[in-house]
Amino acid sequence: MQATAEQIEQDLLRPLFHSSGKYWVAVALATSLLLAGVAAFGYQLYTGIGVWGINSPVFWAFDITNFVFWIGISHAGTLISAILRLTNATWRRPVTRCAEAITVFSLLIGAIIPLCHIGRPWLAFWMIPYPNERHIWPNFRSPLAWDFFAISTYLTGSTTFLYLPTIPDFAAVRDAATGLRKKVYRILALGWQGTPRQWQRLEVAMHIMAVVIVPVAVSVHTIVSWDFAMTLVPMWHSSIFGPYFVAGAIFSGIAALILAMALLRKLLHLEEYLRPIHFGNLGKLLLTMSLLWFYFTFAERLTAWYGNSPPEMAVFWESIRKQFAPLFWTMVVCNFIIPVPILAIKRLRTITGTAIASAAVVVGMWLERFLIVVPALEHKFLPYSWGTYRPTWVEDTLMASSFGMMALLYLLFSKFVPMISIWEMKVGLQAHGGVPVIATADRQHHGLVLEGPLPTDVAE
Amino acid sequence: MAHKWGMVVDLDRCTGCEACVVACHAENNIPTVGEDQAARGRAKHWIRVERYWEGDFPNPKIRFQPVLCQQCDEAPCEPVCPTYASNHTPEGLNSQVYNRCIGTRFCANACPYSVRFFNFYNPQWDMPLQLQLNPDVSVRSVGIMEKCTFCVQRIKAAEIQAEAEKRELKDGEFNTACAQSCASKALVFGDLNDPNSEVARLSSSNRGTKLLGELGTKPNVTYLERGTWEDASHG
Amino acid sequence: MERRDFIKISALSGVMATLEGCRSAEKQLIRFVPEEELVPGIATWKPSVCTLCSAGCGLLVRVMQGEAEVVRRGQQGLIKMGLAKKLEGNPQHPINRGKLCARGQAGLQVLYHPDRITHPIKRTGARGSGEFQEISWDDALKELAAHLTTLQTSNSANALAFLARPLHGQRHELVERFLKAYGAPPAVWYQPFDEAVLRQANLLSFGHAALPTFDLGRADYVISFGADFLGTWNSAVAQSIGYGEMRQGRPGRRAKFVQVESRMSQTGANTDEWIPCRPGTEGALALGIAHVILSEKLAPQGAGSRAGSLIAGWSAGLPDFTPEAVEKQTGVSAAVIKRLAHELTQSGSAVAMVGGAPLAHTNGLFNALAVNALESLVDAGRDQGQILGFTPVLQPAIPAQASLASLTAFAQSALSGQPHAPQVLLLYEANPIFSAPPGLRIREALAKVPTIVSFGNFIDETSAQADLILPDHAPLESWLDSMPESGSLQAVASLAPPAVLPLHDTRSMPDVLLGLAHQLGGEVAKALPWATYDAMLRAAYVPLRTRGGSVDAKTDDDFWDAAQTQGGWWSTPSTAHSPEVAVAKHAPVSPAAPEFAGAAGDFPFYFLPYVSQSFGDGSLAHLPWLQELPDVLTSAMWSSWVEINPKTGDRLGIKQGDLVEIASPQGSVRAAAVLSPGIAPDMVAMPVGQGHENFSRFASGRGANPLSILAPLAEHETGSLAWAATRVKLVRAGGPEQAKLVLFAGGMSAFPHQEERR
Amino acid sequence: MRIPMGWRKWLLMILAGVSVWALLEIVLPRQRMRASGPPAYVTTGVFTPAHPTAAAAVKDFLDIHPEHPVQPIAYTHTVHLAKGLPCTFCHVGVDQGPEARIPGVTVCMSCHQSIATDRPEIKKIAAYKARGEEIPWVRVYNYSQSAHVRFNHAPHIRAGVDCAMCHSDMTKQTTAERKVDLNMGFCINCHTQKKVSIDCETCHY
Repeated sequence: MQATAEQIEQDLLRPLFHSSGKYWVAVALATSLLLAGVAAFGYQLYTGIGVWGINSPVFWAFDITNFVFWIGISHAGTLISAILRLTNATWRRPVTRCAEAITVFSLLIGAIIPLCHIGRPWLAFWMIPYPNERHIWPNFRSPLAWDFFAISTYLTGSTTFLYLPTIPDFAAVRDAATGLRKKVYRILALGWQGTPRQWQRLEVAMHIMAVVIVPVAVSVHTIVSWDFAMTLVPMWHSSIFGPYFVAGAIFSGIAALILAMALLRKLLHLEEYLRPIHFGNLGKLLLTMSLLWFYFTFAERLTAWYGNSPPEMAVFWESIRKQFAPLFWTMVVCNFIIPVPILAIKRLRTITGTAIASAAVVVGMWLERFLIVVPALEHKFLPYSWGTYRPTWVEDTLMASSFGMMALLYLLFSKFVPMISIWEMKVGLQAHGGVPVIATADRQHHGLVLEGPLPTDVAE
Repeated sequence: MAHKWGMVVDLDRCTGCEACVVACHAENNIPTVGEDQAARGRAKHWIRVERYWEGDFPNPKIRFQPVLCQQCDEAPCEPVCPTYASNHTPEGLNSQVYNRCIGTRFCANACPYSVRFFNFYNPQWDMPLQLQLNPDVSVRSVGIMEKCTFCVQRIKAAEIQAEAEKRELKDGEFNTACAQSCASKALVFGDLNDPNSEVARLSSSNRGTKLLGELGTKPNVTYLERGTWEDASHG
Repeated sequence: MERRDFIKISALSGVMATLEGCRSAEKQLIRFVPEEELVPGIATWKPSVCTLCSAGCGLLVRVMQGEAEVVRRGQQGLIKMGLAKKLEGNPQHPINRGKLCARGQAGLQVLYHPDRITHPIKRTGARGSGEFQEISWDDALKELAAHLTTLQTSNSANALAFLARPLHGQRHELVERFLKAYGAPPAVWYQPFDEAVLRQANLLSFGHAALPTFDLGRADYVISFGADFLGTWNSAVAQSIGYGEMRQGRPGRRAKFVQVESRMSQTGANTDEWIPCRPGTEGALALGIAHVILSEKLAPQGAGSRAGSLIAGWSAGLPDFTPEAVEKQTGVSAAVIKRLAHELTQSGSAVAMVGGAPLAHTNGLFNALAVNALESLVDAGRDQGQILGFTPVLQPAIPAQASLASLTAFAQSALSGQPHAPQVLLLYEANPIFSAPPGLRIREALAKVPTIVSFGNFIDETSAQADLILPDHAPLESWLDSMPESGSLQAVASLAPPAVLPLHDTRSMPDVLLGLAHQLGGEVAKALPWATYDAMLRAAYVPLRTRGGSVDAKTDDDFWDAAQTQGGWWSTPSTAHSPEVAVAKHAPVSPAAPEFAGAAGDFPFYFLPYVSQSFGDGSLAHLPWLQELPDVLTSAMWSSWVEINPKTGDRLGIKQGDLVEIASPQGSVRAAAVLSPGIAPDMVAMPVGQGHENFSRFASGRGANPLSILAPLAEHETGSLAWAATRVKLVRAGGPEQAKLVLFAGGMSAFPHQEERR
Repeated sequence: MRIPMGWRKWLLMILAGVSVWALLEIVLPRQRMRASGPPAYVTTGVFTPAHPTAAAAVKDFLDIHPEHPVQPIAYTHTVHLAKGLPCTFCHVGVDQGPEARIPGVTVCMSCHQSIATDRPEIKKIAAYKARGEEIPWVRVYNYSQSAHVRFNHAPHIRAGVDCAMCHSDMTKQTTAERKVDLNMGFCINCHTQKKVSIDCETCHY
């Protein structure tokens, strides 16, 4: 038993102390992508946002597509891990932290994009309500103002939610590390000693957060959907958008999570911990969401088609039959035709299988957001003022760099924090009388309640 | 009683001469963006004459339809602006407050009439063309949304003058640049709250319709449908 | 510098603060003492006259104080001066009554155009190389004077030629006097779209060698044969005002408007009924209608007999023009012809007008006379009085001489040296290299002229050939006057002093000529005794005082001042009367079929180059406002295009925006295709104006010039250019990417027009 | 426990270097390019509302402007006002419309033809006049172009707003100083007190 606890600790701390050459190459690539984006933004700031492909009437395009996309991805972690915690699916243990990390980082990116997309970014602080002698406040009727508050709330929440269960692990690293590292992690560990009281508090805090974060997550993407639904624009003005976006968000979120796990598994040699069963279970979730997504898309399109109002039909045919047909049908293939069989057939629901399905879904969901934003704007009410949109290299670069930023943050995170919660693994282990049961849902064990203090060697 | 500025567009009088378009450019410092930008769909015309074909040769029909900001009472552009740059004035205008605009472009997307224009770059005039600029109107810089203002500078000037002379504004004492230049009087501008004003009288015409009225934006611009020879009493 | 470079950061914030080091070196200019005392921020409205077309509208110029970069005493600096900010119509002016067209308003940019010639220049490189150097006015004038004196002394005064576009009022008078006194042949007044045919026709039919004036406000029925009277033809603003009245100006009364043409013009787009008719057969159609009216006795006995008597077979009731016969010729169904005849005669008051393409055929005069005959048949003798009228003539009307004839004569004499080769050519605002059919070989002709002196204030294709350029003021900087020949039933003499001080080192052409006359002395000086142009104007205008009218003044001085502040003088409507000119009896013209250049076999399409709504005959293509003004029918900006019927497009595999090549026997042009249901399948149309080789940064090298493939065909009787008489063939020459068609209506670039219906 | 670095360190440093260089490449060359912003004194042949330099942009953003610019002539408001000259004597137009004229050499010389002609400063003015040049006064009060304010003096004068309200007491100044900071708060306060419109479009259009 001690041996296995040691084993876990060693395996999971290894990435913090030893990194492969592969890892550094990955970091380098991610960094260069990010810097390319920074350069492109500098150029845009300097020359004017006209270096983008946007025009009238297509005032939003890649920018908002990516914004919605990343906010969507952010629904992987916190939401899922919260649900898994509440339903205490014990197989969650190796999964939760990767998931919560994704949330925090993609939210960060999602929050940065709008700053880059507005015409005068240096005035973005006007979104913040602060008292001033001009008696001017943000316009609280604007969905963009709602976005601002929703996203900042969610970001705070999910950061806390990520931090809390990491405290014991910071403590573990503190104890393992020396020198400067030790100092840093001592601060991060907030003096964690693993006393029953602390465990008690942690457990309660976790439980509260888990309960609170779920509605926040749901509200955030609903509000994002309202950026569209609150306008009169054909094919935007739809009451289905709230749930549609939330479903899509979770859908893309899970896909992103599976991809991230698959990569980490390879990069950090966590084959022991991230087992097929995890991918299998997440795969089942993904399958459900895929079906749900299809249902929503079908419902949305059907109502538009059946209603047959000319402005909506213009956009409708544009996306499924004319200019955007290739993208539209690619989206359907990526989000439905590919994942469903793979995930439905047990034999195919392997790690590779789910990874492939997830990759498809991530692409498909990006396309979905693009197809919501652009065709509608290209074909508003007065045909005389219709337009067309082509992205420029600046937009492409910014988009690429958003992925670069995600990769970089994630890689660095994995360098400083154990990507799998050490203590939770130990709990899982200890809960089964020494038999390392990591991947089977157990019926006897209930939540995080711990029988007695942890073995001293873990606590110190 | 407060003014409520409105306009009537008589589609039966409009000849599509586009004098209004140039008048607007001259009055409101609207930059010409040049061929490349125009090709990318960034030409700025606060007022445009849309035209729609009906039927084919030998019986084609054309409808001209001048479209400018409808100055809606229930303007979709207003609530969506996070900084109040787009808001409603007591005199019923959708004002665009340039200095408050941070350029989210949400208003332009929300506008069903596509009459809002964005400064993708800083405007520019080859010297000495800048000498034509109207000092009564701001030159908008990069990242700012702009649109038809019903020539608010003329409204303000007239109101200040009337106030100085301690009198009420008279109907037709001033005019928007487009209406001023319209030879066939297809564009009539005035105070809808003044029951005797020409615009008030015309907007209650039985030919009157609102552009995309079904959207419930409550425009202050009224369109008068084309008449036909047959229904008018002739011979 | 390319556009992108201009665009600067208003963007960068905090981050960049450190970069102050590399800021641009700003050159601080000296300031000059203002030459006029103005209150800053206060606008004053000064009267002026629009000289961009022959309509002669009255202007009000909004002048405000501003700071301009100028050259004074050979030094560059800034000065506070009155600057023209906007052009509007003069509400008192009887022609445009406070209104102004798009082109007129854009005239402001002529004043501030970045490519104006700012000082006299002398050619250094080869002809047309565009290499000039700056010289002083004194030297320039000396040189010009030298040329003229040498001609005089060598008794070859007749070797002086003056080539200009038709001028207004006293400028025309001044030039003619100068040439006459000098002993030179009369000036060559050239513009591609002249109205010689119509003037001649009106002279014969009505006794007025002038363009007609229509009181459309009273009309109940208007039938127009090809006249773009709401866009570019005749006095468009005045006619638009009337149009508005006739549509909705009279409660319960709405006139019907019928347009006969084969390509839907901006005017045609406003019709109640649009009737496509085979090009050149409009006259026949008019006579077909007349036939029905005469045979069914729908009009009072003897109506229109005067104008009718000019048509062979009128008295006999036009036996050759039965609706069925006319249907064969024109393609307009007999039923329609009959109906039109009835509608025309049943409605309260009706008017028929003709203009544009129908007159630009070899049988133009016949078409004009035919429509005139119909006009007087349906319009004359109505109890409300005639819709057609003529502006009382104040000065001898512009002789109904055709531009093309005189230009051809000039070219011939230059090329052949017979009867006498021009030695010195004075050039003013005419651009025949661009606007004359290539058959005239103007370029070669000019190459043969030893000395060319231009007064133009822009370099264009023709003035690029000049040896010496003495730039004129912009109109707003000069004394302006005009005596319009149509547009009002009052006699009108527009007049305005300069609205603003000159921006550059330019001089007004009339003053230069007067100075020259003084220098030359002798006959010339006698003929032109005035020191400055305003003195000459005063001499011409003061006599009007005795005629009463709009200016009520005791003394000549008062009259002169009042006329200036009012923007001119005009007679009161009551005093309006226009005596008919007695004309020798003209033999009845017998129906003539139009002839075309190019065999129908090889060149299957009629070619219609039409006056552009934005650029007129092309002389306004240098104004950015007009370049970016979306054409109202196609929404095209910054480009030229070819209008093709969608069926034709399908047949030849041509799609919206494709590059097409149009070839005539004279040559070929390439432009983007625009599929338009408003044009006959056997016709292609193209707007005039683009396709300049060398005409300011905004127009140079843009699009194609349809005039460059016209055959030098002339109207038979008057000899004016038959610009609608060329046939062409049409092939697809490339895809949209080569064509570069810029459309404002996004809905149209991607889709055929059907998509736009809603 | 140290992280093994070696060649990776160098790889990272090079990458960082390259990217920084790329950023500067985009920004710097245009810095050196000649620019023109209002007032259009720069003769590049193009007029744009953009700031000529990044520094200018930042200054504008932070509302940094000279409080007491140096003037070509050491004019003293104190003296002239003490002599009882009304403001409108020189600043014509202030009660008629938006702008107040900044008097030129002609106005000055209309009196100083005869008065105090021996003073050095007056001699300077006379010299300007002789050269046919205008005095290049430096503007003291102005709105940033990006404020998009259309201020109109006349209504304020008519409403009896004292000049000193916005321009401080000129009788205590030689050449004008920007004593009052004319920011939007300043305007709003007065407008709210005086119960006049604080609707945005009262000033911004």
